Amino acid sequence: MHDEILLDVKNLSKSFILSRSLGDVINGRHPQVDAVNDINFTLKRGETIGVVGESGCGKTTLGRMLLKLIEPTSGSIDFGGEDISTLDRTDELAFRRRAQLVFQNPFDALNPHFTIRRSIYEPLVNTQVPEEQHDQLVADALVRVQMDRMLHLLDSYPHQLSGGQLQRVVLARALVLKPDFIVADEPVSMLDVSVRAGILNVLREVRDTMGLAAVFISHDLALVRYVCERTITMYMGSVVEDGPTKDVINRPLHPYTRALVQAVPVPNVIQSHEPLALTGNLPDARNPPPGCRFSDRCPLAEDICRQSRPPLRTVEQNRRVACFKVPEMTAGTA
Amino acid sequence: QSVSPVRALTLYSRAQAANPQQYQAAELIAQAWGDLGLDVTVSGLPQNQLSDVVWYNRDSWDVSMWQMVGRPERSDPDDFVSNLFHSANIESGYNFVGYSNPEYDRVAEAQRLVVDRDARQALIYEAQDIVNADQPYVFLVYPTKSYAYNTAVFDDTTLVNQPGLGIKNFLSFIAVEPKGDQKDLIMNVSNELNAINPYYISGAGDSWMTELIWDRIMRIDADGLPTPWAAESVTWNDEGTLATIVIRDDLSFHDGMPVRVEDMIFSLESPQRAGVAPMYKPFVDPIVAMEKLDDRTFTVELAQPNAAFETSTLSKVNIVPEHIWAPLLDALVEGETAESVLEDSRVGSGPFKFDRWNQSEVVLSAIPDHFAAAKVDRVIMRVVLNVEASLGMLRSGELNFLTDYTGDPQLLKDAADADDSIAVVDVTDIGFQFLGFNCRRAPFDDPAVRRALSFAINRRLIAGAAYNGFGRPANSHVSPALPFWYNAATEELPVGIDVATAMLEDAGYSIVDGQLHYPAGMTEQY
Amino acid sequence: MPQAIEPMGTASTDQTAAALLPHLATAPRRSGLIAMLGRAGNAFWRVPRESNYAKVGLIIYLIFALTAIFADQLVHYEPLEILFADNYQLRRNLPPTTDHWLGTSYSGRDIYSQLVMGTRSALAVGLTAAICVVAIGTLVGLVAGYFGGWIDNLLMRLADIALGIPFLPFVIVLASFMGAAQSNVVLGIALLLWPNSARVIRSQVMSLRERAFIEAARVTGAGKWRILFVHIAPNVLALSFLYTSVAVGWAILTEASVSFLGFGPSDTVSWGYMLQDAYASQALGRGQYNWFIPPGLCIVFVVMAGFFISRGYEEVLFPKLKG
Amino acid sequence: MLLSVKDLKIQYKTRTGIVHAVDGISFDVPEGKVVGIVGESGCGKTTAVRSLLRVMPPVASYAGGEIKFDGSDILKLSEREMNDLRWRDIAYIPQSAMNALDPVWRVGNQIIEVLTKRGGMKKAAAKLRAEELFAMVGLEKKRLRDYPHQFSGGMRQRASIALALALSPRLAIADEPVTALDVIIQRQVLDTFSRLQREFGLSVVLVTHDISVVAYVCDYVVVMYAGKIVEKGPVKDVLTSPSHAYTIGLYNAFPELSADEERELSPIEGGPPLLLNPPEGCRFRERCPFAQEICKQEPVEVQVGPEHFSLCHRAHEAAEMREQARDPAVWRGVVTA
Amino acid sequence: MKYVMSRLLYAILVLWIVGTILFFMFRLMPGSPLAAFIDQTTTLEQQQALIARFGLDKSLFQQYTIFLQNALQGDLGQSFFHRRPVTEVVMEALPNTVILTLSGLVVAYIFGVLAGAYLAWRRGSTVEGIGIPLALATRAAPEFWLGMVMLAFFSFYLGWFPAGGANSVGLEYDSEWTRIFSVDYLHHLTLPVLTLAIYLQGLPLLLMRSNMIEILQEEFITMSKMKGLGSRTIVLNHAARNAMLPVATAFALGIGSAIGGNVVVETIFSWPGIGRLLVNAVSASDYPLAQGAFMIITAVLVAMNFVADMTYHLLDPRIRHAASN
Ligand SMILES: Nc1ncnc2c1ncn2[C@@H]1O[C@H](COP(=O)(O)OP(=O)(O)OP(=O)(O)O)[C@@H](O)[C@H]1O
Ligand SMILES: Nc1ncnc2c1ncn2[C@@H]1O[C@H](COP(=O)(O)OP(=O)(O)OP(=O)(O)O)[C@@H](O)[C@H]1O
Ligand SMILES: [Mg+2]
Ligand SMILES: [Mg+2]
Ligand code: NI
Repeated sequence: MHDEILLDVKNLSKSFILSRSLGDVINGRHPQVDAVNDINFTLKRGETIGVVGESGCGKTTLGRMLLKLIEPTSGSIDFGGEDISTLDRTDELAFRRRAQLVFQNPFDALNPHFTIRRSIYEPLVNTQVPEEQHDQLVADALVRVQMDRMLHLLDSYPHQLSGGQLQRVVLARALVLKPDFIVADEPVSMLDVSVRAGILNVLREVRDTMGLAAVFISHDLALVRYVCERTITMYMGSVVEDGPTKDVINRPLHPYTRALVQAVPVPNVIQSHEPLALTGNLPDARNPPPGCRFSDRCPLAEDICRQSRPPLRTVEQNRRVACFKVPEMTAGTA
Repeated sequence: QSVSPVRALTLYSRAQAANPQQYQAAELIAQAWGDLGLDVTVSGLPQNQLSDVVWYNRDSWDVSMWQMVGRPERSDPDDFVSNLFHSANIESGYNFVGYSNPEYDRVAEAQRLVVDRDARQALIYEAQDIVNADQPYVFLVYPTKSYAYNTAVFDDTTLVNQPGLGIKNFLSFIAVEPKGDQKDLIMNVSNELNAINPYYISGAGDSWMTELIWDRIMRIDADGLPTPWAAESVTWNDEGTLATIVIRDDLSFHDGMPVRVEDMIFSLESPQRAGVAPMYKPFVDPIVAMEKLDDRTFTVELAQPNAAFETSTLSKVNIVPEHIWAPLLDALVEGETAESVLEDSRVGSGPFKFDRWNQSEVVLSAIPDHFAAAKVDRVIMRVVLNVEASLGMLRSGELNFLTDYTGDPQLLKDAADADDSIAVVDVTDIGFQFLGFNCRRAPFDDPAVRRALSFAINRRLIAGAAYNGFGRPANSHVSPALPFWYNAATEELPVGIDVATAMLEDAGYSIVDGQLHYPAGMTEQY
Repeated sequence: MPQAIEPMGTASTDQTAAALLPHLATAPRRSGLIAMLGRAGNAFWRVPRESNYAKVGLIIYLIFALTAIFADQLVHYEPLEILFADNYQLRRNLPPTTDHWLGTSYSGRDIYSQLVMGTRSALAVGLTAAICVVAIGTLVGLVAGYFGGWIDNLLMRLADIALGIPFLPFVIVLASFMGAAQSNVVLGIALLLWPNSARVIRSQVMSLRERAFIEAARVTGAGKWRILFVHIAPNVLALSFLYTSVAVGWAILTEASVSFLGFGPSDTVSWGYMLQDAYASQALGRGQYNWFIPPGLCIVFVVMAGFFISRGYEEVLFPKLKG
Repeated sequence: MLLSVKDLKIQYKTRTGIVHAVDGISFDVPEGKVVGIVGESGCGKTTAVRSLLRVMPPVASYAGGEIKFDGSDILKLSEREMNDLRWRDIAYIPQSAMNALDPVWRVGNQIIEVLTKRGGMKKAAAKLRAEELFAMVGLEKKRLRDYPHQFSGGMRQRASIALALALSPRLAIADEPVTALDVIIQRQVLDTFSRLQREFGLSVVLVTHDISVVAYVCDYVVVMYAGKIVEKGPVKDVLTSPSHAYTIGLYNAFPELSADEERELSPIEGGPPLLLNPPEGCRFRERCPFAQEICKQEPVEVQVGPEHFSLCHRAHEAAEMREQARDPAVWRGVVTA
Repeated sequence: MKYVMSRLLYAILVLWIVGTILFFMFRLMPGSPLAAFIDQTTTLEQQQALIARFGLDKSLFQQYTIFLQNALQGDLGQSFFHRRPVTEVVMEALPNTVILTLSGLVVAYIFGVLAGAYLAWRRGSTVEGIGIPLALATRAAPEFWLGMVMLAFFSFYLGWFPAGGANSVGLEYDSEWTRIFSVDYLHHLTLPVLTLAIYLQGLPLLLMRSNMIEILQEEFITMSKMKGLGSRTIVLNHAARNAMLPVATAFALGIGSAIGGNVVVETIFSWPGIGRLLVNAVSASDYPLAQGAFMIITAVLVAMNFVADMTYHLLDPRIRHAASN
């Protein structure tokens, strides 16, 4: 099951044209943000992949492109062998059934004017699933998200539910179409620690039992570690590291990933307080530094880093990294 | 035998806002005619739309309210008698109702040529009788005009009350004497002024200004008859076709230039030119020739005797300075008239000279060495659009001469009763309010119908209810304000729905199911 | 072309799911519109219960609405009928009596009857104009806000232009050009007043458009019209209502002003007409407070009621402003 | 003891009734230490810390207790005395720095305002001090001229720390200062706290719902649940041997980064009770897998170690509970509603 | 820069569109356009001549191009009634209207902002309980009625103020400036300005109040309290300053309704301004004048909007730095 490629992302980029301020106009600038910059990766059927990175590095933008919610500036996304940018309305419906989204903020993800029931049935109506199947599918989804004991909530409105319950509803709505693929954009960051675990467990279980492929976006490596097999690190729109989660966390190769891992606090009294191997602030996304975009904060940066962009190279089996300072993979390790 | 019904009628009137009395009268008439089986709707229109319908599309309307206003030159009956009902004026002249009666035409033409006053009186009476019989108009009232002034400011014995015009007249403005420190005569006008131009009669208050700034050869005297003014004498030959005019030697224009015979001739001659002063042209049309005899004398020759010439021409035409106007008139382009020429100096030779005019007032100041120098220092005409405000300003002393009061006369009376320093003077107008039938259209082409409809209207009711008692029931185009010419016999009119119904039935009309029907065989052609 | 989805789950979950089925089937299903209307109704009644402003406003409206409906029963005379006393006199300028509750006008008409009849035209103008304004405004706001881009640009420039035209003068010119009729006043109001509500609704839509639940509708395959009218529109309905109640006031005020200036129809009695009549007939100077105060107060009350209601709704439904 | 809170009770009057947001809490803040307050959303953390400055919405009121700051009872001070104490002695760092800075004032001017109005400084001196403060929190001084909206989230948070330090207060109260930030900036901000505490002997009350943050910077921790303090003590004691079922649960629900074994997380099912009518007895009872009959009685604070207290009837069995709680199955199906 | 340009372009566009609409509207109006111009005694030939003179015999399109050409040169045609260039007539009235509008707006906004801030501060008190309904009531009162009541009371009954006009009778001034700054002018200006201001103050008052209330709940206000700043500093330096920003936008919108309001206020108080000119011109079918007056009113509105817009742009740093075009 893990061999078939479900999603193939090639040279994907997205730039947002920003509106110009008075100063921009005077100086003749046309500011734009390269939110996602030339990304390549593949996702196999049933694989879960975590995308980590600092705020603003383009995670959400990537996720939304994968679901055809925004059009890429360039590059292509093949889903199940088909380029999703060329879908017609029927094909798009078919795509929508197979690819779903779980939202960061459950309090906002449900139409406040719809009952929970209506929200869960809505995808079935929208994608024209025959009506006799609806109940069955909904029942399945409710069981999956462990809401089978909360049926009385179905006729409530979103504002009457707690965050944890809402996020289950959001999950149920995403799963009701039995998709092959979901994007979960920080699905637990708005939730209390006590209920977080519940959602994470459901995600893990669904991953295992439904063979669902997933892109799990977070800036918390601990969460990614709990849910994903593979992890991609992004920095300013580009992938800087890609590899199996465990390896990435235990042995980060890119200096940025290293800082990221180091920065995650742990609920443990004994932990290192050594200073972060990272200086400065995130550069202005409108004029990123030339060369490696991390070069101005990188403790290891050398001249070459400031001059040219490091390509994303495969350095070990299943591991890719975009850094000049990481030694080339030795042939033998393959 | 089947008879066909009279169509539903629209009775046009000025909009209620603009002329509530007229509108009210129209509604009363509509109510009364309803009892005769006519379906009448009153439609109040703004001035321009009303004149568009009634004046410029003469075939298209049925009945309309209208009015003729009194002006000094109308103190001779000729203007109304010759113009209103003469068939020559049906197409584009004053006879907009399309009344045509050869007998009337004959009388109207004849009265002009008769210089003898008693003989002419008989003809004028006859004209009134014909109109009374044919009822092309339903005369409603001669409005009573009310003027008020401040007795604390003015010596009331010095005011001149002229028949048909009241105390608002040229002579008053000259003669009135201030009692105290307030030496300005401040009067009001209820409309926006649109021009102060010696070649233009706008119908608004500005003609009062024109009259003060520009002298005339003759002026209407307190008895309503013309008397020499800028002329020392006006003498006629026996046929009444040649006038010899000797001008005063003490006249000069406000810019210092003397008033010459040439100016007089120019003033009478220039309106004759095509397209210069359309409003004055009819007044000077009777003149066939003029000749300067010496520096103070000239002659005016008419084709035929004209009884009204002194009143409507010599007392009417402004004496303008040739040195200012001749070049202006020469520069007129095609289609342009002297009416629209902006001549800012407004130099005349009258007892007042033009000072300034802004949006809200016109100021004239007296010329002390004019032969008829005014007693006041200035005459100020203030535009006060709001009646209420004009009354308020009279009370507060901001106005001391209420010359244009369009509101409820009772309120003015009350104000005078409450305030000793306010005196009110009423006068019956030379002009009148009426309803015009379109005599071109059935059933109004039938004098019997017109008569019946006229008799159905209770004029006393109209005067009381629409004009609040400030109007005198009318039945002639010559006002009782001109007692010598007024034919009192026309007052005897039968009144009442019964009379009217009977008359209609006599003429073959019938009321079926509450609706008026034509006599058998006649049908609606509209 | 419906496409089936195979249910596929593990045996154990299937069992649990099967147990759920009857519960799903018996519960009320997707009664979307009815539920929504029910909710809207609830909100409608909730507001006057929670806000005194809305309560007072609704009561005032109710009184005027009843007056308008039963106007024919309430009047004593035809509002435009000229009343006569004996001896050729009008019953003019009478002070209030048992026969003429508010006295008579200068032209001998019963003021009370005019006041009652005026309610009708006020409400007619107010409601039709408000509905036109808000309908246009809502539609434009929805479309501009949701589609953005050149459509938005175009519509908003149009709105700018409409806002750049002086309102009352325009209605006056329109009324005198198209003829003095209330429908033309309504037209003028509709043509120029929609941008206010359109702008607010547009910005609301623009923020709704970015909300996650709209994105959710997109990922679950909803088409753009469905999103616009099923998901977004109900969320701006309250706002539209708010604007309707304000617009009623504007329309009535405008109609009154136009009539007052003498550009209104002379055969329809409205409060503006009454005030114009009073003003032109020197009621002020005569001190006929019984004539020019009541119509003014009626206008104040109706318009104020609209403001009160909108305020109440704002307080309860958009509690950010709650005072 | 710099700050000592005793049996503090705060209520909100609402349409539906009285919300007992803070229901008799007591804790101490020693000089120069960082005290963390953790707890689920809505358990009263913000209410508690804001009351320390006596700045509360009009609907809130003190229903009892005392707050002693350096020996004087804050609740007994006149408004004038209180204003004098505010910011000079106790400063505040808000959760969302965006809303905490006036959007129409330059950031620098907001700092200068405090320095001149409250610190009695001349404008020029205040300007220098502001630059100093910015340097202290690692911001460039040219950014003093910027408006808040021109700052990124992390910079804003640092700016509000600079603002808080303006008058060199003795106690800083920070309400979730890092919740909205991502890990790297969070780490930088936390490091700034630690540094200031070390260098200036600043005491800090730090509100968070993330125990790992507590573990990283705090000396003491106070665990709140539904308006009450359920456990408090030195960080290392509480984290190594949590003695309240809720603390244990929180700990188990938390994913760890470095742990080698694949531990399944256990959620605490259900949600915290409404504070409108809090249940009798232990408030955690309904979600607690270890609840017994006794838990229906009002629990009393038990000392389980030096400076370590727990509000659990079964605190003495804590070691046992910790052991059982490792099994996720224990936590499942506790709440049936 | 570009922003200023685009706003200017927009202003010109609005004027052009308004001009076009008006042009066609007046040409299609019922009644002869010359009815007001042609005296009842003029002959048909004279009428023809006049029609030719005003270019009314040309095709509508030709007339339109001529109109545009002239308008570009500031020539709005000849008033039928006044027999003078429209521009001249309108420009005489313009200062009065601008002064009336601006004074009304300024009085209204100063009062509204202060009262709104006060009501927000005294939230929940009886003052508020009376203040808000009162503010709503003044917004609901038709200006002309308000004007009527003011006139009846202050002028007719008390006699404190003149019943209309802009200057007392017969006074003469050296220049327009001395006229405008004379006590007499002020005396005449008071009632109309008061009427306009009473009508206009409701909007800023309510807006200011709700903004203030909203702002007073903002975290940064709470923070200011925590900083131990005095309540005066908080209200003035922080709350009021923030709350006033939307009021500035409302000011721009208020201009529109103020100018509309002018029409009736000027009519009631016989104020020699453009509004009254327009009403008179429309009723007299003096369409070049009506058209010109309307254009100038529009221009004033657009210009004032433009200024208000620019001010707002400079006032709010968020807007100043963020996207504006
Ligand atoms: N619609 C948009 N218009 C302009 N810029 C945008 C837009 N959406 C995102 N951006 C910019 O693109 C960049 C990437 O944003 P994105 O939301 O994808 O980041 P993220 O990694 O999801 O951040 P976070 O962790 O805060 O959610 C940011 O600089 C953001 O400001
Ligand atoms: N202004 C208020 N009016 C009424 N109730 C309030 C108000 N503010 C807070 N509450 C209630 O008081 C309780 C405690 O709120 P508080 O904000 O102190 O919690 P918190 O622990 O800070 O939560 P969070 O982690 O979400 O910030 C909650 O139940 C909340 O609903
Ligand atoms: Mg994101
Ligand atoms: Mg909080
Ligand atoms: Ni700009």
